[in-house]
Amino acid sequence: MVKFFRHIISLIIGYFTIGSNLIKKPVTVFYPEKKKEHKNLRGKISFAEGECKCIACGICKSVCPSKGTIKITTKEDEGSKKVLDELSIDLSQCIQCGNCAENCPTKTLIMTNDYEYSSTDKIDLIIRLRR
Amino acid sequence: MNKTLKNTFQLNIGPQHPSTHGVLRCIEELDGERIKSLDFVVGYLHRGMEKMAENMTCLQYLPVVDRVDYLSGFFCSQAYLSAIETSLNFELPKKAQYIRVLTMELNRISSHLLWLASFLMDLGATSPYFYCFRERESILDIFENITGARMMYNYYTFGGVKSDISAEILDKIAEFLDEFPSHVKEYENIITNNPIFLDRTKEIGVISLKQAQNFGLTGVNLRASGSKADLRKDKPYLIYSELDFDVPFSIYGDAYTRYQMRIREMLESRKIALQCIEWLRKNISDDKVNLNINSKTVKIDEGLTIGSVEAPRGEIMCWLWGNGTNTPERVKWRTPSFYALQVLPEIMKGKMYSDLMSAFGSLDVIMPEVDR
Amino acid sequence: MNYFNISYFPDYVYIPLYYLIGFIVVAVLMLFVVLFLVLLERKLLGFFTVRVGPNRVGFHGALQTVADAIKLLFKEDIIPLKADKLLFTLSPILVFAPIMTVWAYIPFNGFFAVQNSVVGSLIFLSLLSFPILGILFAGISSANKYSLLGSLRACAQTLCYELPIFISLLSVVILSGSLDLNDIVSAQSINNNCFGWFIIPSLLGFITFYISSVAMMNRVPFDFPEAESEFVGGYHTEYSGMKFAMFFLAEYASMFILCAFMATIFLGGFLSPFGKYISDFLPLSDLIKTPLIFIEQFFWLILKTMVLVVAVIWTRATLPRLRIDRSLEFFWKLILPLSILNIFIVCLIKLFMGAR
Amino acid sequence: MNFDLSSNFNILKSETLKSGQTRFFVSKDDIVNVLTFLKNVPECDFNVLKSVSCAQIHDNFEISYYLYSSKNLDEVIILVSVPVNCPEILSVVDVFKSANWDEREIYDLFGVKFINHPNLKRILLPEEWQGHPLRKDYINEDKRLRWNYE
Repeated sequence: MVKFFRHIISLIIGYFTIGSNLIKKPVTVFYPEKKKEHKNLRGKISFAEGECKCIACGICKSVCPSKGTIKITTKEDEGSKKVLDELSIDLSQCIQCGNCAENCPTKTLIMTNDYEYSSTDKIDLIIRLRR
Repeated sequence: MNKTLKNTFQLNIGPQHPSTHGVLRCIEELDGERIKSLDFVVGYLHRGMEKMAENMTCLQYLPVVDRVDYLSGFFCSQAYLSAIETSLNFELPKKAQYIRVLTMELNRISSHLLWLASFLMDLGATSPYFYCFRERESILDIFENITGARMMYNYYTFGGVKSDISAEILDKIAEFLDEFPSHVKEYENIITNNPIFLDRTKEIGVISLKQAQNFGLTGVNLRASGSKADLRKDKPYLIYSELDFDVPFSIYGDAYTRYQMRIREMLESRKIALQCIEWLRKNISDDKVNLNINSKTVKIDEGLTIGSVEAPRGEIMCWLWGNGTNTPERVKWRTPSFYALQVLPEIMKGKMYSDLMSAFGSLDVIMPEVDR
Repeated sequence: MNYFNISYFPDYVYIPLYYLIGFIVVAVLMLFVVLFLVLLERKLLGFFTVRVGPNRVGFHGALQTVADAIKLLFKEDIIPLKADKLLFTLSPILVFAPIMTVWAYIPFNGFFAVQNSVVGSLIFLSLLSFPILGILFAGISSANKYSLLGSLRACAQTLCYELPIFISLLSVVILSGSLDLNDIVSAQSINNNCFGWFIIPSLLGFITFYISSVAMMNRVPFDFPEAESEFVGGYHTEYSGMKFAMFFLAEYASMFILCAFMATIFLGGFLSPFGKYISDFLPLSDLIKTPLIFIEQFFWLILKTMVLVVAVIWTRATLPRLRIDRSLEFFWKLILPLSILNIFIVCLIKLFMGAR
Repeated sequence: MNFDLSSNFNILKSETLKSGQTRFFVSKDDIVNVLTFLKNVPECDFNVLKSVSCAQIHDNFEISYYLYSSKNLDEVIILVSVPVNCPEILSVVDVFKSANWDEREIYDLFGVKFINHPNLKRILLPEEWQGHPLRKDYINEDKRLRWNYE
């Protein structure tokens, strides 16, 4: 019989702990109106402002785990020096791991806090950096 | 006539089913409510982790490693990196080791919380699901401030960790850990001696010690059946030898004890994390967090090294065959859920059909680890 | 000039018409109540689990269930290939119709009940055991292993909760002396305050009735027919569109009606706990006072049912699901003996009190 | 390591790895008796087979069995090498039940046939998959793959 009453008491405690949550403030964040502010989020890749400092070394291409996301095309400059023509990153393939942004010698690739970059067309997801 | 008429009833808990954690197909012979035989079909989530490692360099493979077991990303990268670090015999700086242990123990709490949420949802109690996720959300916010990502961290590198933990993040972690026991008490009030929960989990899915060892179980599933095997105590890696914590174990081996073990293990991890925070607060000044090796030119020399770590679900082992270049010859992942799933057909013969849900839930099996 | 008693039609036209109008009024009222009930449950479950519940459609989610109903109306109504067409379409009707008709028997206030019959409570409970037939047909006809197992479990469970319900109703009938719901309610208004209610003498009967009615509504501790973790959707896995809406509304309607019935037989249906009504004190003439009292009586009945509905939702938030054989054991070994014990207690009380 | 394996079986080579386990190189056909010996002999008592793994090193498969004894916290790895052209080896399922799925996975990804294994079928890949992916000479000619149609 004692076990029977212990069960009843534990049921009542269970009811009241659930009931006590009625008074607590709900924790839901109403997403589109109020957004959580992110200070240190590895979000969308973008290029540093100002003059393009990229030297087309290809380190970011060799370090990226998902192959084929970063494509670099170079062209001949007047002193037959290899110079960057165009650097394109396919954001639909990028897994936001941050390898390229860390190992870029001239810090042209940076990780912003933006994570809502969906688009209806795959072409918009390819960002380009021209010389 | 009755030879053709099989009086069993073949039920197919298909890949799309609410209570298989991930994608798993289970073909069952049911005789009324009793399970006659059970057969698992796995491989729906096979991403070819081991083939990927063979044509990626060590640095490229680092972000992929978090995805072997996406609920405990830190543990998989620690297993992979300890394999590389022992083969190149790096000596990690003290602060990097403390940060690694702190993040791993927080990850253990968040993975156990998610297990508790889905285990109770399988049994029908819907409301503790949201309390567990409220706690898990605060842990993931802490991870986002430290590493920049919520689940795919890519925070460990070859000589330590990528960035330091600032003082106010340490305060935030300490504040979370202080109010954590009151939350655990809240779950205990609702569940632990709730008669219906006791009915559903006592003496269900009992695994004897001999069976557990014969099937290669590790982690909480083994410790609930009576053995004290914990990698953090038997083969202490990183700085576990300096921390004092005890390993909960018991002898009954049924679903209820596994539930109790995981609750106590969460509280143990909280004790470890508090000690790490206290040490980190003492020497906040020294900022040597990694050996800043040029991680692009890390070469693994010949031969086999094994890195193993005590993950929330058991022991994750990473076998690494090097061949002198910076791409490994072969990487093999030994993951605990692969063996936990083998036990189920053995222990569920002749049991009720709804016991399968609670036994399967209590073993904490998730499919990315099984299929790799 | 008695203008009224010229009857343009013969008698057999007026009698069915009277019942038909009453039934339509109650049915439309019930649809609104069920819509509100679904919203109440989702909001309450939300607040129990520290979140907010639906709050996008309408003011704080007020139109959420209306939106759901409209969505279900326009959804395609799929009938599986191997399903038995006749049974498949028949079962939602079989589940929904008895619950709609049962509304007629509850006395809303002193004056108005759509259907006053001498054996009101007996008809009420026997009509409420009709939907099990619909659930069984739904399970068998929809050619899906999950729903077959789900409906078989529902039938196994029926046997064990029908008996305690009728026995606890018997204890109330012993106290009140008649099967008619109006007499039961008036029997409870003897020393016209809340101590005259039947919950005091047969408290055990109230508990067993509450538990077995939770099982009759297929609510959480015993919700085997659609246990989503074992059988994906139970008996209504294959249903979609309007048929699923019928099952869905039937479940919530049966919840509300059973709580209303519990309120009438145990908590003194439309009697106010303080015996007197506010409209007694208003200095109004008698002609206006009686309708005001009737409205207030209706308010008291709804309040009591709402309290019981919140209690049922609260059990859904806390308790996990029982295993099927443990729940059968629980009913046969615990609830049935308790209700029989309750009969003895009630008889002893009736013997000693004797004053009634 | 308080036991001497070399007295009963001819050990071709034994070395210790950087991560602390000792590895014994044993010939292919007496793998089952080595494992039963290690399991039943009281003083070594390796009662847990933690993992069976396989790697293709210079055209033969090295299959290693990671044994762990829960009593005296001891680890040992038994290594067996199998030629690529005729990959046949005895299955150890009746000694350790945990090897069941491991061996099925090695059969699935490498093509090593385990004799008298209860149900040797593919475990991770679909039944009708051609070839064994983890072999070095594996080429996937599936037309839908990106690099096949470029």
